[in-house]
Amino acid sequence: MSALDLFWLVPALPLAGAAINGLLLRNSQKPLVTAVGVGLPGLSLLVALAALVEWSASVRPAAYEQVLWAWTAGPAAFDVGFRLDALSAVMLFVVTFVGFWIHVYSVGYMGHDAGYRRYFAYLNLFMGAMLLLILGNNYLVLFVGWEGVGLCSYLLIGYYFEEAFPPYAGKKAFIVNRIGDFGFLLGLFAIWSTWGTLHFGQLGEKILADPAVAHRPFALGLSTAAFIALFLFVGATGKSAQIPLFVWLPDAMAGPTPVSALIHAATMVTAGVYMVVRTNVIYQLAPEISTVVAVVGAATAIFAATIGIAQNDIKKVLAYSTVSQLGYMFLAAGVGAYKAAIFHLGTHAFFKACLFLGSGSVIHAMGGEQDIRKMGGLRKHLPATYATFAISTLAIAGIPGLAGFFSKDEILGATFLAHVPAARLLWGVGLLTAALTACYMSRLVFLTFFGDFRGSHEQEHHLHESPRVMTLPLWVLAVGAIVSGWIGIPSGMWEAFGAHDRDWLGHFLAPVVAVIPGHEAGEHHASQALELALIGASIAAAVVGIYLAARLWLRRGLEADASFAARAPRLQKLLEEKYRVDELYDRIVVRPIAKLARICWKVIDELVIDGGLNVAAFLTEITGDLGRFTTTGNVRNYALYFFAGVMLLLWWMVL
Amino acid sequence: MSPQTLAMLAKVGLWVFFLLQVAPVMLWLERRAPAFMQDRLGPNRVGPLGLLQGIADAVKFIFKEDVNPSGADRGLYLLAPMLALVPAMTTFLVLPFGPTVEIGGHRTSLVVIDSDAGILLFLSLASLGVYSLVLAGWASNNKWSLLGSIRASAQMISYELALTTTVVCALIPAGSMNLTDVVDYQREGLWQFVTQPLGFLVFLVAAFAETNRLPFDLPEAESELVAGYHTEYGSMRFAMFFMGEYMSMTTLSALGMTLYFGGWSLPWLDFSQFTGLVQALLGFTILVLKVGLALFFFIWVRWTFPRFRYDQLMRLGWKVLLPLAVLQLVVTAAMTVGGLL
Amino acid sequence: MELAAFAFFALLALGSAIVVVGHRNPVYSTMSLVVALLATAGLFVLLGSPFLAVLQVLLYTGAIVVLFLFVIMLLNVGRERPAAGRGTMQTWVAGVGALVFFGAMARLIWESYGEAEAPRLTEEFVATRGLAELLFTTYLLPFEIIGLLLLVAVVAASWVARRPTPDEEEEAP
Amino acid sequence: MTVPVSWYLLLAAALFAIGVFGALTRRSGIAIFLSIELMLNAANLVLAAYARLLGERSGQMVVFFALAVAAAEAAVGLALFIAVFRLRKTIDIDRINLMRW
Repeated sequence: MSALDLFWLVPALPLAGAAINGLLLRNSQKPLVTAVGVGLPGLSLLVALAALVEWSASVRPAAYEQVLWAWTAGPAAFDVGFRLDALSAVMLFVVTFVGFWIHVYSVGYMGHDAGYRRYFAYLNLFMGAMLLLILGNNYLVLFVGWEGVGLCSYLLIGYYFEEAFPPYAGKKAFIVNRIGDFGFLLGLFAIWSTWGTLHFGQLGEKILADPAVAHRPFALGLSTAAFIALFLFVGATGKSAQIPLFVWLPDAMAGPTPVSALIHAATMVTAGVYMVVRTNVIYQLAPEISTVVAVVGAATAIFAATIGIAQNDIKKVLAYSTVSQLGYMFLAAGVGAYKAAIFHLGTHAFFKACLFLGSGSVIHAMGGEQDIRKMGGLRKHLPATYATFAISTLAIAGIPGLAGFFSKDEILGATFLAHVPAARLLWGVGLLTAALTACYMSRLVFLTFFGDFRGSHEQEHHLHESPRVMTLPLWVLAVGAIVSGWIGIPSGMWEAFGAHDRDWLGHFLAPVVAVIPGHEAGEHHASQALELALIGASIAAAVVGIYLAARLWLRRGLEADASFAARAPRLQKLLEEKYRVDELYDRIVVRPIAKLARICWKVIDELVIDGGLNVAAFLTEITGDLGRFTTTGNVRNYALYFFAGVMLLLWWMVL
Repeated sequence: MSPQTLAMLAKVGLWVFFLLQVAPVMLWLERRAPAFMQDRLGPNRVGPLGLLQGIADAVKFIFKEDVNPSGADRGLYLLAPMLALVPAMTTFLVLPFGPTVEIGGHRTSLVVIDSDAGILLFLSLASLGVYSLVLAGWASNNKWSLLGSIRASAQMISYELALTTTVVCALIPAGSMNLTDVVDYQREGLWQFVTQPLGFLVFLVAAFAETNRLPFDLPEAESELVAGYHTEYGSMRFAMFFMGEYMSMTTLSALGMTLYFGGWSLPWLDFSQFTGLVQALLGFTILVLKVGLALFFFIWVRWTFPRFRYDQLMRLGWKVLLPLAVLQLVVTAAMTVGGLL
Repeated sequence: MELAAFAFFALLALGSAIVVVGHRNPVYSTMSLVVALLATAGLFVLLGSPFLAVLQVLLYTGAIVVLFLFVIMLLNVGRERPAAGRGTMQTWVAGVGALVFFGAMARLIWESYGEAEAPRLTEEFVATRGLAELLFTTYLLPFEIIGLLLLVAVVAASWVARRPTPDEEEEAP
Repeated sequence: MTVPVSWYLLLAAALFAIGVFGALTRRSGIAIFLSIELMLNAANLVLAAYARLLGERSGQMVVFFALAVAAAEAAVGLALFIAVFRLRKTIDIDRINLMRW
């Protein structure tokens, strides 16, 4: 009974956990709830690791498929099954490992929360859905997972349903995701109608067998591949919060912090990137759409970064940072560096989760306070949190040696060398965003942990370091933030230092990226000097960002923000109000729909339908009234009607 | 004046003369016969054996004062007695009193209207008699006469049925509705009262009822309704009612004689040996004699049977006479078809 | 001669008809109905069916109208009050309606028949025998049905007009 | 001069019109009934006229049956009047509104 046979347990265990917690247990059985809530995902992690080991030992690099049952029969036959190949292996490791530690952290964080059982049920359900998403062997199972995580994000964002804002934020997230899913579905329909299958393996073979099919015009003036790529990307933007549909992620911070960490940093938001990389075959056949992906990614990155600087809520800053980093990943995917996108996804999962959990323990310590202007000098009170937070900040900023540096540098390098039009421009934007990232992250660290405490006296008194159950996952993730960088050091960097190319992750993921004859993206090898220059540029960006932040916020604390606001009030206000994107959407989309609904209600429903009904009723009443008039009961009248009838008959007969 | 009209006028004249004589004779007979039955003398002061009593009464009627009751409906009050005469003066048109004869070189049948729907004419005209009673009772604006007229109309309608059915029985063997054929039939064969005794009996009773003669004279039952429908009528108008009643009695008995007693014929007498005119007169006198017997019978019955109660009258009319008449109809029809008659 | 007879009977019929409709006293209108019926009987004779004429007199005037008189006397129907307010409107409408009807029918008849002469009366046409044969051959079934109809009418009439038995007395409003 | 049949028809139409007028205007039930009998009579006249015109005896047959029906109708009608009278003590149809709940 090899681990691979038990592979279906990986998604099943968390789902079972959700069922047990949600349906069977009661709030009072807290220890049991914790055992189930954390235990089952942990077990799922072990099974996953065992399966990974056995898979890599035996079957690799071929994909291992385990079909559970035939879901639908007939021409559109789909079966439910799981697929383990390089790409899903990486995702599997990231999701289960980070997910498990966040569960451990949640035990501490949500310890004395009333809805503890409900929280763990939702979290397990989310884990199950996410695993379905990444392990599915065809797009339908992926889509089930896709919707599952959407639902869980709605449930978890709206976890504090007593308060006013969380449910609203939940709804907003769900609706925006649904809009994205709409595009995703159209893409799936297009795939199915063209190739008749949604199974990853078969689809890949069919496309490669006859690439010309993909270029046939499909709709909206786009070729089939372009159409599918575009609409799948629309789904990705919805799920991974890119430019048009990113508005829900900042509001999603209304959920508990571990949720933000798990869903809105590590796993769910990366689903879009995973899906794009999974269908890289189609994206390679639609270069113009890849360019669109890249451009959108870059734009989102710079856009979110600028907003991040002006935010004062600790979680909002991290949220915009996530949006920005996701922009990076899509930039990588857009220029064809799929390995770089997945590599950054992995590293980002570690340090962003660590940052979120760190902010969680800060908030926990500050008794729920999230505004960094009321914090300061927490270094002394929360040493472990400060340490892990600092490490992750350095990682995300891109300090060499840490995870962030390697993955971000690879993306910038790939963008610089890509055949994509305006590659240099995208590289520039990416570099500037890197600097900005370093800048706002260090601003966050300096304002929170350095300087003197700006909170209320009672809060200061309350300050205490989080319990071990919370600090342990922080340390694990911090170590992960460091180590995860080393496994995927880009080959370009090895060459730059003349060393033997030991890019382990690159070779590991190579088989996933389909090589289409005639489309070999192929890293054309830049000269060693160029490589070194690129590395130098990204290091410079990081150092400048940190130095700038230090000069502004370390030395002058909050006064820096004030002076900045004085000098450019309008810009400050604009950034603070997040470019008023929400208001824009409200005016463009929500209000017209509301108006349309009102029209439908007032005009069509009331005037036309009710009106018509009333008119009919009125007519019957009138004729009834008329009819009543004739029944006088007077026999002579009746005789008259008789005679009138005769006359009519006569008239009709005669004429 | 074409011979036909002349002949017709002669016939009508003959009948009218006879009918007008009936009333005075009956007046007298009506008083004398019962007297003898009851072993008393009766009127004998006026003329020998009281024969002129008729004329005396007639004169009395003429000079009596015409009383018009107040509130009476003048129009109908005056119309009623006239209507009484209508059936009497018209029903004799269809009664034959002789074979078709040759008078003055012209062959005429000795009946005023020789149509093959003759009997029906008789019956329909007879049925008009009801109106005089009804209107009289209604117009004289008093309860008694109203009750009298309601009874009269009910009685007349009910017994008319029985009468008509028996008349139909009498016609079936002759196979025609023309009375001359009936008489010819009887001249060859037996008289009908022999072949249809039941029919004759029902006809007799119905005839009494039609003319409101005693057993059925509820309409003017003296003991209950003072004088019934003609309570308010005085002199001349009362005389008209009186004459009307007697005439309808005569015509009905003439019909009876024609249907059941061979009409103008006598079994042993062969008419062909006489000349036309003599045949006519002879036939008429035979008919008159027969009618006289019948009238005597009327008077005779009058003073022997008590008056019927109204419900007995109705029961007799509907539950006894009508079924018997229908029975007779069935029997006669069967015998005729069977070839016995 | 026939024209004179027709004119006499026609005028008689019309006059009495108007009296039937016009007169307030029910007995007068009934008697004028009798006159109208007799006039029609006369017309039947002119139209070559003496049997119908006699039947009409015997049946209609002899029995039916007497029944009318009987009921009028039984119910002691008084003089009729002139029509109430709304009635007059109905009177006008009925009047105009009748006139329009007569006009239309007259036009219709005049257009279709005009001066068409009736065929000469034949002895055979007038005889009752022909009618009798027709009655008992082609019209035998209707003859039986009419018998049934009369039975039903008699039963119905007697049931409807019966004096309610004591237990029914209080049920009537 | 024999009389054209259409005259009979015209007469019948006139009688019928008078009958209709009577039926619609008179207030007493009996009067209406009389008018209806008049209308019936007019109808019989038309039938007889057509019988004569077409030389068809069946017209007369229909009149024969019409008479019977008229008799039946009169009987039932009068019975109804008696019943109504017993119920409402009046024959004036304006006051009899049994046909109205």
